[in-house]
Amino acid sequence: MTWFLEHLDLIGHYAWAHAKLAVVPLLVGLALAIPIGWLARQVPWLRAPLVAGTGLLYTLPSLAVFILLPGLIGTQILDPLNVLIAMTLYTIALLVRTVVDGLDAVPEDVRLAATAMGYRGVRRFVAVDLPLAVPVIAAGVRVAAVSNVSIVSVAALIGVQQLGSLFTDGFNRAFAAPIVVGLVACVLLALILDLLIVVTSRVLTPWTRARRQPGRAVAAGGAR
Amino acid sequence: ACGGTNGTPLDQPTDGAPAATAAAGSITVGSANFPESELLMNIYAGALQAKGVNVTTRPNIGSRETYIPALKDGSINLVPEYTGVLMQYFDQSATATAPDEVYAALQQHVPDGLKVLAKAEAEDKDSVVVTRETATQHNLKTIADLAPVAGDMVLGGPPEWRTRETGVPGLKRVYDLTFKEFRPLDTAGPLTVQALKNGQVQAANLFTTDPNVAANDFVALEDPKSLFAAQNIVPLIAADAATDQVTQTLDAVSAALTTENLAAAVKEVVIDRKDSAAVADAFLTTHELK
Amino acid sequence: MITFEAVTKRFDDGTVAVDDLSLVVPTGRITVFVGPSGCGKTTTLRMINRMIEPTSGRILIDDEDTASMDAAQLRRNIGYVIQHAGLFPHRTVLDNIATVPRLLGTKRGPAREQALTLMERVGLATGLANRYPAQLSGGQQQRVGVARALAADPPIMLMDEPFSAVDPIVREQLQAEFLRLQDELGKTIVFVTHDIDEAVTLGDQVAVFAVGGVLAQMDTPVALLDNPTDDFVADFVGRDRGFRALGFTSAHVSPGRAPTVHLGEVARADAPWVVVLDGDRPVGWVEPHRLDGPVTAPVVHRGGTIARVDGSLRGQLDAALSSPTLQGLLVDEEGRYAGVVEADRVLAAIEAANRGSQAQDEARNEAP
Amino acid sequence: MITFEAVTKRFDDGTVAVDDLSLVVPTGRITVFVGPSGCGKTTTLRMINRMIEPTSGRILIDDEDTASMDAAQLRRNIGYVIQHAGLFPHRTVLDNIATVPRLLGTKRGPAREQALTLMERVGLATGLANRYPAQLSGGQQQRVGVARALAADPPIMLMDEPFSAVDPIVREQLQAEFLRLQDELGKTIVFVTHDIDEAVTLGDQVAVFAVGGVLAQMDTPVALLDNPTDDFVADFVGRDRGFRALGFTSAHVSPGRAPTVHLGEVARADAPWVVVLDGDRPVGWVEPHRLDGPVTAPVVHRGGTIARVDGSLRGQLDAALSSPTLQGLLVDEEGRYAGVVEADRVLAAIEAANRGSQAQDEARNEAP
Amino acid sequence: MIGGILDWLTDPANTADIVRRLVEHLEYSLLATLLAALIAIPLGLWIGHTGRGAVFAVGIAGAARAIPSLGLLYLFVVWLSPLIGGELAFYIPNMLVLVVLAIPPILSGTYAGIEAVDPAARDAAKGMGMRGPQVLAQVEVPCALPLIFSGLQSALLQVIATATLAATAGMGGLGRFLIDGLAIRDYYQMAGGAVLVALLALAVDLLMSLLKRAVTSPGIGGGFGGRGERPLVSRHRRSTPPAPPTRLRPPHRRRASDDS
Ligand SMILES: Nc1ncnc2c1ncn2[C@@H]1O[C@H](COP(=O)(O)OP(=O)(O)OP(=O)(O)O)[C@@H](O)[C@H]1O
Ligand SMILES: Nc1ncnc2c1ncn2[C@@H]1O[C@H](COP(=O)(O)OP(=O)(O)OP(=O)(O)O)[C@@H](O)[C@H]1O
Ligand SMILES: [Mg+2]
Ligand SMILES: [Mg+2]
Repeated sequence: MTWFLEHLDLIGHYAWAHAKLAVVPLLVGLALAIPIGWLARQVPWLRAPLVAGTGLLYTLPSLAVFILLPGLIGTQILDPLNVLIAMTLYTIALLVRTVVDGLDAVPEDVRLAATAMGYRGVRRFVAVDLPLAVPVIAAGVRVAAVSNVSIVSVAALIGVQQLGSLFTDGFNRAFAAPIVVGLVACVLLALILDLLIVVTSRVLTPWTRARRQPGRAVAAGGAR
Repeated sequence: ACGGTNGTPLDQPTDGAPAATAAAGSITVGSANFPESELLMNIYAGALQAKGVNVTTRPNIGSRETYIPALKDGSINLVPEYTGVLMQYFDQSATATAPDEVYAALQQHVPDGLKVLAKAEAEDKDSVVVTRETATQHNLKTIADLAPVAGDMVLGGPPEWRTRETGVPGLKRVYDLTFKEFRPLDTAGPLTVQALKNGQVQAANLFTTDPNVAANDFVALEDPKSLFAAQNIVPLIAADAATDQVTQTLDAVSAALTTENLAAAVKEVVIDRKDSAAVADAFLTTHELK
Repeated sequence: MITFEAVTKRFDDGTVAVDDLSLVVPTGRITVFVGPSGCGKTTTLRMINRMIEPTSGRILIDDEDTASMDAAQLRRNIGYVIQHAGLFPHRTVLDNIATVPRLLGTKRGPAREQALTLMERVGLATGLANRYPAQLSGGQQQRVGVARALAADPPIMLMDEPFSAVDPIVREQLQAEFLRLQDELGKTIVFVTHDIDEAVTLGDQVAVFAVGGVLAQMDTPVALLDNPTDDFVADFVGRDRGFRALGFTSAHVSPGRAPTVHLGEVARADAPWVVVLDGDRPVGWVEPHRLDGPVTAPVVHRGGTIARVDGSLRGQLDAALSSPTLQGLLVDEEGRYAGVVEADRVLAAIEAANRGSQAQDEARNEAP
Repeated sequence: MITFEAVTKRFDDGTVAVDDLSLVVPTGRITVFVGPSGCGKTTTLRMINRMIEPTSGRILIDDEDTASMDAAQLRRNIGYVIQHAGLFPHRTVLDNIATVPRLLGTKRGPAREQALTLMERVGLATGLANRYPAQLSGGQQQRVGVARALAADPPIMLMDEPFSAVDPIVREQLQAEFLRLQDELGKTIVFVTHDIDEAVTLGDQVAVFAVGGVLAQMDTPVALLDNPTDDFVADFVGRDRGFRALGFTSAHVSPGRAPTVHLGEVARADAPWVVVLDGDRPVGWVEPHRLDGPVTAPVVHRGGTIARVDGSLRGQLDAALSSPTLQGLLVDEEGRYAGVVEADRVLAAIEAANRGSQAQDEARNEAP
Repeated sequence: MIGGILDWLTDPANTADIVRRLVEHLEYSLLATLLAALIAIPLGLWIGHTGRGAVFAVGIAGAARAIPSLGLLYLFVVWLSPLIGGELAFYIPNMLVLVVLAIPPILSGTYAGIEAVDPAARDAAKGMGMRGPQVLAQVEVPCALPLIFSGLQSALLQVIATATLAATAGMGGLGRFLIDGLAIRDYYQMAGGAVLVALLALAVDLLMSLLKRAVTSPGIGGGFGGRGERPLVSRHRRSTPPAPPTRLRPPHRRRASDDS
């Protein structure tokens, strides 16, 4: 506890860095996963490779990706961009499937009604499909956010400073306090992100909370 | 990986490119992934900052095999090093062992774009360590004494020891030791200490300044054939970052570093669990380097 | 006018859903497609707004080939209502209804105002405007669906089993409202159902499809019930069709008289059965000889249905049949008691009507 | 016999689903619960096998209080069929049906054999035995549900809208099979529906519930249609009930004669309308004076429904009404042509039947 | 790059090492998943069956997912290793971390599987006189098997990807290649190790899918498409699917790892 109080500054800085490393890729990944997911649904034979392929990305150990990336894309070895890009890849890996599932969950008759009314292409996607997929996509984004917070900490092994640095520091000195603080901070950060996503998705989907007024009788009565 | 509240800036670049080159008056100091290196990094950083240099720190980068490339590609500009191992890193065939010879050889082999500044008197050698029990049982004093028993022993050390000249291959070449197995652990960190205590390994690589050796009553075996060359602390720096001001500052630091005061400082960090930066700061104050 | 010219639809898997179909959907009328499941009704309907493209043949709207029009434009001018309404769950009732006007470029404000007007027109309380579809009952959802399809005031409406998901009572209401609305609007409507009752109730003409996408018969409801062309159609229009067909013939009987008594009064004892009135409305019958005192609600025999004096023969026959005296109770448009009609008089009217239609048939047949 | 004694069910949220209900379900008969949505039918049903426990009151089966029995044991002796059949998706048809016998300890082999017998009994091809529920049509699934409920040969069956998920045609089949089966088995059956047609078709007695879990009327179907106790029930049993009620009265008319012609032959020209026969089966009518040659299928007027000579007055009246001559075609049990019946003769039979039932009523009323 | 990795993978000098690390990796992964299943499946069944503690379970599972495995591993090593001693000193912390990682997917898979069982089937089971445990064993579990398996599958994949961390705590497994490769900057060894992990995950995923198909009744899931009113034998494809579920359950899909 005293260690915690004495290092508030440091923890704050780490948490901020950590949050950036987790959130920026989340947003970029989401922005990329949506068109990829759309494509996967649009072109039937692309679906399996895209969904399974991006899923396989996820089994690549993050440490390896963090380190190998510079060799592949020519960034500097200690460039945090490596971490950002790796995290974006992981986010895409999680979200493509989610986006596809979310789009699958859009009721066929709604899609149909939209087409029948003269919506086409991108406009229908933006006005109808995407909003209706939000609840499923949001669930996936929650998973990705929590997972990102967790994975980012591994970057401490290659000297990228964030909450994970507390783990290596504590470990090097066989000192539990920083590790515990780091763990708690990570969980809190994940929960805060989770909460933000939940709130955002609720704001975006007011209709999901709109339920029939109490009792079938009332609603049925209203029809008469 | 503790930045201090004073001296070491924390604005570690997570969202932009790192200082690619040392612009006038700005420098990035890195460290290896063990506390002493980080402490030295903080000492260098604090000293430079006191002179008005704009300093960024990158602690815990990893092993030499990682941070030297980082130094070359400009991710960092300065890192605390040890003369012996560094010499062997740059020249596998180097044989020098005495401090000045090593330093001279090192200077010769440092590749273009990098340079080493003045070495300190302070030394922190690699050593092969065994428990007091093992030492007594097999009557071990030097590494050479291990020869008859090595075949039954597991050697623990950092992963890079498997291939590094000052690791398994060197022990074989110089002392003709063949261990039953080499077990990769961490860089003289808690895993190594723990594994030695548990008996998972019977001999392990620790540093001579490591306070854990004394704390656990381990025995550091002597190195009569000087496998582990002199290991004076030395700043390894990107040539274009080595301005006069930086050079003078770091030379002053090196002049102040002794094996004893370094060991004491490391103990404060590892055993007393003080912040690396704070200990560095105290060191600088004591030695009037800031 | 929508014209199908030898239209065939064969799906990729080889299913022939519609086979060489030619028919004309007249302007301003309700044409109902009816038939067993899988007979190609939906496919035929969707070819009109090109949600499905025909494999061969042409579909013309007012003599213009739909294949030459822009599909999305075409669709914006055709209202489309489906079974579960297909409402957008993420939009309020108002925004659902305003969808097509917005697509066509109407500003948000005017589109919404217009939507409000439409809500009233289809019988939705405007208080529901800001609800989401999930907050509505099935019947309300269907009304929104209809309002949405009407929003751009399209000349053509396609309706695919729009009322099949609601319960029978709400369904009857929706049908009645739908007919009233059509009276006002006079759209060209194609309506799909698999319920023959709904088909004959709503349709100006009814097309019966057989499995395989073949048009078995297309006729007015009366003709269909009277004279199915083959066993398939006869089977499909089903039992009770004699009775059902009466629904299309208005009565020309003059109401007869029967003794009456008001609730609370004492009935004359000289008649075996007396009509009970509540104010000027008929309630049922009582047998005076079984009563001791004045007539009260619980003793009234309510077996009888009540028919309009200017209603269909069907209603009058049922009223007569369901009455304990075989005399049906008749009321005027305001529901006031108008007299009674005996079953055999209804029967005579039926016979007369039959003769009339046969005479017409004859005339028609001999004309050319 | 199942007896409800002042049973009330109030749910945790305060909803009173069943209010002070007392009724008797007679042994060996079909009792139908009918009423609008949410009126407590399901709740009442489920209290019988204690899926729901009453808040107050008692439910007795053959005078034994169910509350004193072990719930699981009780349920094993009561068959239960629900709307979507509730089949176990992971078990084959055979294993679904064998579930309760297996629960009761029957060996796998005999249980399966018995299940096969049951499949035939409910009209399922035994070839379906190893299919999974997802591979069956809705109607087939319902049959499996019924077979499963019958498997342990329970004396009591509870059926909660078992046929509501299938389309009208399959539904009629299922109803017919169900009645045939019940004739064989004579179970005590409680059947829930919200369809009054189904209720009067299937029920030996019908209990009409009003919202709030109140029993509005319990009577035989005829009595219910003839004489609803109040406006709610009258409304609920609905229009056409005069006609529907005729379904319960068998005809006592003797078939009349009409000129006939066989397909392929030339009709006598002296009658305006002639009955067309295909072998010994009636097909429809033709007008000889409009024909040039022999009678062929396409020229036959098929308007008329066909009634059984020993059938209900409803069928006969409809046959008469739907015929172009107002003469209904009659057939015997084997579907052979038996003669015709005129609408006014059916009407006379109705009148006679009415007088008969009134005489009975009178007799009943004067007896005590 | 690819060539280098292939060379490393096929170098006979590495074969023995690769086999050994693979076996170790599998051992850690399977054991951890098994232990997690022993805890999470009964708990999930109980929660799903009784409906009690669902909020608790979802909360715990969510929070557990947020714990970085690296930190947890270090903490366990620092705390527990001195107390344990011997070879287990590193083994147990490693195992604990992997078990903590594997529990949430298995728990939520099991719970969601039971919860998703068609209420009509459950109702029918009760209605025919099955008692609680019978309903669970004869109806709920068989119907939930696909989701339970998905949970296991997802847990196993996460564990396989994360078991690489064992190497940072002095253990073996394929993570050795990453850590050792990193230490000496041998990219090919690192990449080779990463590829091996991915291949192992792929193989295990495939096996699990086969196993899932083998143990679940053909009546459920994939086999014939949806259940219910639609006669699937008639191949009558309807254009409108049944109304969507009113409540969208958080998607229950594979999540390979939190850390790796
Ligand atoms: N996309 C498709 N691909 C292949 N076959 C199809 C497709 N859509 C419909 N069909 C088939 O075409 C036939 C006609 O289908 P359609 O939906 O038009 O029937 P329907 O009359 O509307 O039936 P329902 O009353 O069940 O709605 C059916 O046999 C159906 O299986
Ligand atoms: N578990 C419950 N908790 C609270 N209220 C309930 C519960 N189950 C049913 N109800 C309420 O009890 C009333 C009767 O419900 P019940 O299901 O018996 O009606 P029903 O006649 O079967 O209707 P339906 O025809 O729609 O099946 C309804 O108002 C219903 O909302
Ligand atoms: Mg259709
Ligand atoms: Mg119910």
